[in-house]
Amino acid sequence: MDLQELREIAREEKARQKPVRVHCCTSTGCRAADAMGIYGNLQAAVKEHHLEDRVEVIGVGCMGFCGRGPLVQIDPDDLLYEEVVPDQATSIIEAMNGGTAQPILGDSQHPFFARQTRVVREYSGKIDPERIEEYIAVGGYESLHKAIYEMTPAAVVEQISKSGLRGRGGGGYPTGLKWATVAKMPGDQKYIICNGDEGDPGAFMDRSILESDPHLVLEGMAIAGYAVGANHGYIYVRAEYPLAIARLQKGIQQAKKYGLLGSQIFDSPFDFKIDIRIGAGAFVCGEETALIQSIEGGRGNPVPRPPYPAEKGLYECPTLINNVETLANITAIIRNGADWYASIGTENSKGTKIFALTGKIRNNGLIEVPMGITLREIVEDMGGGVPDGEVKAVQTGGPSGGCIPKSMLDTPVDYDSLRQVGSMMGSGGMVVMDDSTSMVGIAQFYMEFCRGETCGKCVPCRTGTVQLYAMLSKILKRQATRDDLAKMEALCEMVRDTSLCGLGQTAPNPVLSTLKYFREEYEALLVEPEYLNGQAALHGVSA
Amino acid sequence: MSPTAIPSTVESATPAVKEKSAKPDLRFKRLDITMKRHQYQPDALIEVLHVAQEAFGFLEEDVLDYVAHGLKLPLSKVYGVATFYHLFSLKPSGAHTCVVCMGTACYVKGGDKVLEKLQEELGIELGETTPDGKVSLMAARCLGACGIAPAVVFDGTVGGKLTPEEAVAKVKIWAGES
Amino acid sequence: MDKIRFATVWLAGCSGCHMSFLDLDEFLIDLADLVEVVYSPVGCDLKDYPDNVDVCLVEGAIANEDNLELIYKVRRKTKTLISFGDCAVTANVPAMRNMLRNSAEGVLKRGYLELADANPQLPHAPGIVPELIDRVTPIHELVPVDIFMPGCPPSADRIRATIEPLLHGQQPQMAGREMIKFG
Amino acid sequence: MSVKTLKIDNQDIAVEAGTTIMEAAKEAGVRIPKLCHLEGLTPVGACRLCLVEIEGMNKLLPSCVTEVWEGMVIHTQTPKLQEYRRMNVELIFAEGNHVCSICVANGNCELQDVAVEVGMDHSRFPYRFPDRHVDLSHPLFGIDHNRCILCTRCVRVCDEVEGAHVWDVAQRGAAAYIVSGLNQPWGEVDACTSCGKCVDACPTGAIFKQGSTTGEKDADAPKFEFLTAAREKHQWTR
Repeated sequence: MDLQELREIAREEKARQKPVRVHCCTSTGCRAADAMGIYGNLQAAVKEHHLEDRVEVIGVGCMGFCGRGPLVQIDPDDLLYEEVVPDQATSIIEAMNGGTAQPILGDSQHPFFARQTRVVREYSGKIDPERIEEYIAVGGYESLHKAIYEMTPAAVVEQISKSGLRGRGGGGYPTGLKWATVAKMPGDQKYIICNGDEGDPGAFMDRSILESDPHLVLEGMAIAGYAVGANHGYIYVRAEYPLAIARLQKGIQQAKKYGLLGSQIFDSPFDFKIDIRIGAGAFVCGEETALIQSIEGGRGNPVPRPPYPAEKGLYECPTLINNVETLANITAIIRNGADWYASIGTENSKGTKIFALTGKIRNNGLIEVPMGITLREIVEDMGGGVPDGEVKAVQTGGPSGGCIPKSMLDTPVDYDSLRQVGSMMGSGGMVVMDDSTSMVGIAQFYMEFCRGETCGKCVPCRTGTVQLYAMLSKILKRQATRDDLAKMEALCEMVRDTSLCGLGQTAPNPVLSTLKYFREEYEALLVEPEYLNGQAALHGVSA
Repeated sequence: MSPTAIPSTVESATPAVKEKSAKPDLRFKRLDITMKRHQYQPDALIEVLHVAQEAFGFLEEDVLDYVAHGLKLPLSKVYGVATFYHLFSLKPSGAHTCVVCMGTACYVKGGDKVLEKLQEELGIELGETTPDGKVSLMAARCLGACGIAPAVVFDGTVGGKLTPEEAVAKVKIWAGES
Repeated sequence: MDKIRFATVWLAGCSGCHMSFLDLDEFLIDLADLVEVVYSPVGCDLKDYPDNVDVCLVEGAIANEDNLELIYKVRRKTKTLISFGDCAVTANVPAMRNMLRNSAEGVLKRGYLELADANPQLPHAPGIVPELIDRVTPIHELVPVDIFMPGCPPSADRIRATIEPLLHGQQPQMAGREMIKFG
Repeated sequence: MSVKTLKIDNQDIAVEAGTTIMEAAKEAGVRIPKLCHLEGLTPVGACRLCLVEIEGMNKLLPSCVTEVWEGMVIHTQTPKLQEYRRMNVELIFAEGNHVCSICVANGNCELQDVAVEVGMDHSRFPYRFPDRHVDLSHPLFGIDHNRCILCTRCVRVCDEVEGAHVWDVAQRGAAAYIVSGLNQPWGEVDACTSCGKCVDACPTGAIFKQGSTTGEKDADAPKFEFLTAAREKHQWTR
């Protein structure tokens, strides 16, 4: 395979494609509402109306507007049908011959779409994720070729550094710096790990990327491999994402067949193979050292850093670990240059970020927005606000993040601003809460999560989360006193400062942030100690 | 789960393995193929357990024992790994499974109420199977199907935007089966 | 100066701490000069816990309704409340029944039915035998405690080192192996 | 051999490069509390008692696994550390069923010692009274999970020194426990050589010799430093 051949595949594919493309979402969310039935009926209808020469039906990845799914979109007319049911498929096709389509015609110019800047999700919902040719037709694997033939590994690292890209998995560590560290490490054997263990409840960006455009991630991994001198990559995906796994498997096979993965990629001396590792249900494995333990076949117990994986990671070799979304940004940066990328976003947070906008919000789904956009723009303009009642708070960062109150909706969404208000970017879950949501209840919900997901290795996280959960329950049962609240705050700080890994260090965040902004809700639940009541009432203390 | 030692573990493990040598069990064959594909490397443990779980439905002690022998791993290590991950089950599950998503989006939209109602209807707690062995009730941390919250997976099929009553109706169909 | 109003209370415990208190031997004589014992199973006949107690040693965990009523009263009427011994500080052996589910019912069944030699029957004497509460707790889970004196039992030396400073208006130093080792 | 100079609690000290903070502190005569670490075994940094403050860093670092660097200024006894350590020990006590008065290790228990060291005279966190199991199936030894603090010293000593790997950790989080074999009774695990190393390594009364009663256990934790030295340096006397 050389560049000519790659472009030939692209040309053939473009020639093969029909003028009218009916995109039917086949992602997990829409499948739950029988998207596959719609897909089948659309194909049958095209056949029935003898439109095969002009129209093709494509099963695509996520279009983003999951709350109104299943979605069907027609190019080039840019018609968007929402909440389609299988029976309506025929009418959609008939509408092309002048009929009237039954399903709701959505507004593709709605701010939900119009306000997005699509870098990672540029082709999500536009191409068939199960055919590499469609990816190649939109310029796929050209970045890999460019990196190998027009750039030195050091130049690739420099571009990534200059782009200002930061890790999209939560921490926001500068990606270029990570790459540079691994590139500089001595040793012949290095590894790339793509972290697809998206475990934050309420977040599904990575699933969507893997389901919609798997080659984007595979190509990003290969470029990373070239840049840091690794020839073996692992992609660790949650078992809860079977469709993503299937599409990755297919993608790897197809790329291997074309010589885009494997030995001597583009007839160069660069080899790169990718293996899939499937998680087995452990949130803590999103933590990089735990993930490495898991790939090595062990319990997902984090280990103290340093040494960082960049020095001593998988099988004790220098290892680059990046999140799915981070790696999905790479091809665009190589294609368009670091300066182009750095022009999007803010001073310290470059580029775009995908958020899963969910909870009590009118338009829920996936959005990709430039960093620096305010929460208000996301929630009110794009999300259309809360269906009934008022926005109370927006939770970002999942179990590691915090709740940002309504009064702070003008906070720009970037790594530093979110941290300043006591939350964090996290992987991109954004859950909107309305007046009816109890913030103490939310804090308890997240603590229940952390209590269930702690690996149990270190004391503060294993036992602290249990105690914190019990304290929150006591408050909710109206049995806690002012002393209990003070004790809980002290324990939050202790767990945050002494836990071994990120899970424990951030587990108290939802409590601390709700205490900071919604303390009155906690205080309203407190009671006077019983002995002051003057009578010994029977008590039902429980741990 | 509290530490419980089952005295019969070893005895119960051995006959199954022996039986296997007498009459080849295709499921063990699958394990062999998987282990061979990974060159019997100990780091393939989780991959092999995935296959074992799929082939046997749950991880019986004789299966764990078999895997430990194949990959040359200590028994306690295999047990430790098998019990660390939520997706591996050491108990057989019911004929039907009902997995309630307890992700944040589902929680905010009433996933907790759905779960409560299901527990009430089935008379079991989370992680348990009805006494007749028909339905296992489980929770998922997040299915990543937040757009259609609250979501429940009925035997592998995702149902979205469910009310507690709708969820119970789905389960009742199973209960009626004989 | 008025004498210090001193009390000791015996809740759910084996009375070993009180026995250790009696091991203070000749210091008890000095003590008697400095304090007025206003309530104590080993030093006073009063049946009602009086008002305005300065120092009270409380032995034992809270295991039944009488314990609960008394500890609330003690807390309201006492300046310096000392958790006296491991049962008061950790709930110790009396709390081992908490490991059973439905611990109150469970421990009675175990003790009076399963292990009975003859005439297995549950004790039932309302108003005479106090009802067990379901979770045995250390004292500080229910009321604020001023000084913790662990030990099973605390040695006479430890008891003396704890209460002697109090008699002179000072705070004891509850630190180090001699003072706070459990068990 | 390169040397690093550093300061521990205002005391200047020079140690070999590659030394951990804990080893350096030992040389300087500074005691840092610990439970999961045992000389001679791979450190895991799990108990978090040995965390120390380092000037210029906002994170607390575990001294058992952190190697010293030039010019490091370490504080091992700040009020914050003391408070966190005390809470940590309280959490451990509240987690299991630690009834010192009836324990074989009473008087010779590292958990009890650490409690005294951090000044813990009571636990502010409610005891959880878990329902845990005692396994007396082994002819010589017993394991009482009520007293286990999951330091994994037994797991490591059995794997790294004895090479039998009888023990591992099963389940996770609060449900985690030390498991023998395939969750078999200890006495039925073929791999066990009855060497008793786990008894010596156990910091509490969780693993003990059968027949010993309250206060009779006398573990020999320093033995493993000696054993590893014996193997590496061929010095068989202590």
